Amino acid sequence: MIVLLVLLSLLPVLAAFALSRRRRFTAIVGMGLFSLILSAVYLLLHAPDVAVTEAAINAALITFIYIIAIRKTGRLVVVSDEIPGLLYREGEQISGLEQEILSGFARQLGLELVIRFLPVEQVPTALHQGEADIGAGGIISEIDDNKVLKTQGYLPTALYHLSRQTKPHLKQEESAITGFFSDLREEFQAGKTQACTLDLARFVALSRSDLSPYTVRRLDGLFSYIFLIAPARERLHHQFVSYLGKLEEGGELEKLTRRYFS
Amino acid sequence: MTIIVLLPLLHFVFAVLCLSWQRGTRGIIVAALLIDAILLGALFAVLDQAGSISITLGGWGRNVGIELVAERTSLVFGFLTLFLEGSILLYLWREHLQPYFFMLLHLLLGAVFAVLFAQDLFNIYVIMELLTLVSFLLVGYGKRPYQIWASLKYLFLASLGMGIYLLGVAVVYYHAGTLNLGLIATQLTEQQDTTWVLLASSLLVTGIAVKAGIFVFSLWLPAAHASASPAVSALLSGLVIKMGVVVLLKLAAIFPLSGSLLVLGSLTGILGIIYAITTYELKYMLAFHTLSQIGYLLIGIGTGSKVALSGTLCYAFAHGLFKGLLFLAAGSAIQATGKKDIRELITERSNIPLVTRAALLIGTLGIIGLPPFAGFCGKALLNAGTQSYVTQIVLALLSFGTVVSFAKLIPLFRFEGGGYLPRTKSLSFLILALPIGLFFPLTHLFVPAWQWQASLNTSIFIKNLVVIGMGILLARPIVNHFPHLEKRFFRLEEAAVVILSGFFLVFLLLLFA
Amino acid sequence: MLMIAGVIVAVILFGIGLLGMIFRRDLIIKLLSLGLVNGSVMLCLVSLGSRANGIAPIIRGPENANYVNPLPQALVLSAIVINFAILALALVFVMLLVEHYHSTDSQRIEHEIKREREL
Amino acid sequence: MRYRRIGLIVYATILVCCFCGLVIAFFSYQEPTRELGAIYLSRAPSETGAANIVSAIYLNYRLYDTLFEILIFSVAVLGVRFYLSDYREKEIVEKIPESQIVRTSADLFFPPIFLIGIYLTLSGHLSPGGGFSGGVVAGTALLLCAVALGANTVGKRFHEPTLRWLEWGVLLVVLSLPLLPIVVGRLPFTALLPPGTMGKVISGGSIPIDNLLIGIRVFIGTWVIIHYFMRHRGEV
Repeated sequence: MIVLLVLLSLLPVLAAFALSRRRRFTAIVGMGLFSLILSAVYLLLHAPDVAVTEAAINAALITFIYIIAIRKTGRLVVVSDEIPGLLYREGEQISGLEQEILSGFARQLGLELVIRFLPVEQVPTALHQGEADIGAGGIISEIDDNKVLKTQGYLPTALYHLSRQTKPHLKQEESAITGFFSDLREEFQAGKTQACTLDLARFVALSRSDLSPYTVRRLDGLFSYIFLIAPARERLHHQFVSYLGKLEEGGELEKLTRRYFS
Repeated sequence: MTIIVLLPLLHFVFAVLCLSWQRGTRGIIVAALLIDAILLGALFAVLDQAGSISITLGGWGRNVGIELVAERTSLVFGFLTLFLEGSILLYLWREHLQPYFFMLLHLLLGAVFAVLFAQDLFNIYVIMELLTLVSFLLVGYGKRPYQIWASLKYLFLASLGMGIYLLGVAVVYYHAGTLNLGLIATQLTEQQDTTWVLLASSLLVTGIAVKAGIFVFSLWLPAAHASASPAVSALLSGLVIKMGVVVLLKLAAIFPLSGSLLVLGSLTGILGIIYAITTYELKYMLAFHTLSQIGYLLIGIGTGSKVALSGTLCYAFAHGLFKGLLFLAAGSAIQATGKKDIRELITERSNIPLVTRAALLIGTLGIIGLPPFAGFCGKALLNAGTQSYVTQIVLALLSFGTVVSFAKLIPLFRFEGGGYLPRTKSLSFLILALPIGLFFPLTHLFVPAWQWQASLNTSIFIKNLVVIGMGILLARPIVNHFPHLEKRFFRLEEAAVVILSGFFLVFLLLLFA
Repeated sequence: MLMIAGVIVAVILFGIGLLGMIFRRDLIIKLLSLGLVNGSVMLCLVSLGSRANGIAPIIRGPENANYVNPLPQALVLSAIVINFAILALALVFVMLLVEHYHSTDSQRIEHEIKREREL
Repeated sequence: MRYRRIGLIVYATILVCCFCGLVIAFFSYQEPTRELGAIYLSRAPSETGAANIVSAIYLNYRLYDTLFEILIFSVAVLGVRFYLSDYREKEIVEKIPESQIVRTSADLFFPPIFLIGIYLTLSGHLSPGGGFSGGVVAGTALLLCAVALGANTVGKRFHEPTLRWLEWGVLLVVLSLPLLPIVVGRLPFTALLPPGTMGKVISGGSIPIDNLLIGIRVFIGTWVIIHYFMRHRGEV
């Protein structure tokens, strides 16, 4: 009787614990454990048939197929916006400075590199939710997101503030860029954008189109490009930081930079 | 009496046969159709004499075994199934489908027949779950991502609903000590304190409402019905949704639900119409109309008089026919042009086969209730069945909204040449279009003559014609000046919250009724 | 007393499952919550059939002992299998979705589908 | 946007709490008026001859429900097979563990677990168990083998097309058994076999046969599900 009450009161705690986990694996194993305790409860409630079935189906079979389904094998998932020079599509191929760095890193770890393009503001969220390992695509060291891990800057850059003459005093936050860079470029060409702050790579890519209606101002301060790493991947962060350090020391980073921005 | 066992079980046997004998799937489905027709004919003959028949499986007795009951209601829906089955068989005759599809089709039909005869709360739960799973798989048959997401959403919400229903079954069993609907009714008269009925019936109604296509509960419906393939949409909209209504009909015979069903019916009718008016995607519009037409059925059940119940049956039958026809024709039109939007379909109407447009026209005439067509008969009976003015106004409003919404289709119906349509598809339209046109004589099979005399008079003719005329006249200004509508709560999370709120709505309605 | 304790725990579990279904955006965890919702109703049914000092409904001798109610247990057996079928099939569909969208986030999938429909 | 989300959270939490409170309040307010389930306990031993009353209800009084349940299980197996069959197959499907320990432990555990499954299936009318749990347990034994030896190695031994015939054949028999009495001129679902004496190995009328058939069906179904999931391991 007391055992039963203890087990019964354990059930909601365990369920709440399991369903509030961020890692899916923990949640699934937690629910498996929950089912096991539930089947013990059934046994104590004098329902042996139900207990056997619950243990066989819910605790064993379902847990097993769920674990199999979420198993991730051998992929390094990168989310990024598409930025000319840094990371961009050329027909079927993806190339760019960041692509070279990342593919070298993936080769070192023996993983398959998978790059998915996302609007720039969704990159940190994808990392929070564990959908991707690395965030890239011209991310500035000034980014104010304390949840994700950051690497050191690998390439110095600058920020430019563009605005139409009609509204020169927009604050910087209101002019942060969102959405895909390709959409942004179209909006610029259509003259829809009022103001925005751009980094060097984006600015260079945009300057091919007509920027005459805008006033351009270079912001003060030292900025550089960095990568973002998913919060749960400390080990990956460590490996990537040391990999970047090695590239910089060996002078390969400079060589690569010269190939794309000369 | 064996018939009511054979109808579902034979379909299941056929389903298994379809999978093991893959070449003969078409032959099997034709055989199934013939056998269904024969069995339903026999059932009709039996019911004509006896009124209703019941069988307790295994001869164990009602209090321990499972009872199956066949009555007039089940017969009507049985014939509806037969029509839809035949039409869909012809529609799919030329298409290359895997035996897997036909197996699911048989399982669906078997489950439908099983619901019609079910008389046991837990049995209804099991059958509804089979129905959920099969329609879930049918919606996702094309493996397109949007279909998969729509069907996954359906599974989530329907399964949540069935969980709530099962909780209701637990409450009923705890207090009444039985699961048989007939025995529960006798228990209710014997017990003094029946407060538990409040909780039980609100749980049961909420659970079933999720499956029955009632607006605040079935927010999965538009996406699922619009993204499925045409034949599947026709089946789901014409038949599967009705099974929820059948269960509600069975529940309403025992629990005091009439007031809450009236309110829910008006709500789903009006909200469905409002969303349908603003939607220009053809299949989405039809799906929203499914939601709104369920309103008529609920109002009929809620009113509860004999004439109104006949009207409900009539309208359910009619709705199955014309909604099936509309979905099939819409699917064929979309296939011919590759466009989904009504405005784009209108510009490309010369590519749509003439027969398809004729079928759309007949379906539209049926749904707006032009006098000799199917919708009119149901509406007339419903109108005569209710005494209260509020209900009559709501019914008129629903008809008006339907006309306004379907007026968007009018430019499609111009008589000019069109593309080619296989003869089997034209035949399949004909199977549904004929009974829509000849609905009135057909209804004499299950509507007694005195009810017709009570409901058919010149005033109802005039009323309907006036509503249709006004609808067509006012359609354009209304559609153009309609405000933008919120679509957020069609998403999964919000829909779950809405279902929960719906439970409280039902609970409060039952509390104050 | 025993019965009420079981029912209370079951209803709380139902609530937790509902909250999980509403607030967790990950589809896998949503599915686990759905399983919890259905599982809690089963616990409710079984505890409604239980009684203090009862014995399992497997008859050993002719005497009339204090057996618990067997019917809810038979119902729950069916319900467990149905629950399994739902969870397995939904998982397959989630896997297919992941193949397309590389994500199990329900809101992101909804967003992508909306974008595809507008195109 | 943010306030909207917070509002939703508060609203939904309040709703869920109200729901829980309402249901609990109703359950504690009213007690049932009479003993439930006694009728099965008094009737089942003599009518069905099964010592396990749950089995008696499951496979005799409410056999109709069970048929639907088996169909639902079959639909699940079928759906898994259909939707995963053209799902991308992983190139490196599995790593066969080199260590001898895993293999020996699989060899060691497979026979007893499989036997437990068979025992549960066949003694469903006497003790806890039955076709469903027995079939799943036996399937889990195969799962153990598959983890140790690789799904494809085991898959070759349990060749799927052959199993498919067995699977659907068994389902067909299960579905048509209740219709068999019609041939003899009795109503469907009536018992043809005598109940026998309660507690004997051969007793319970048709319950052991049903259990065996369901057990085979579920065993194969479980194996198919496991096999397909292992072969097309997802990337969720």
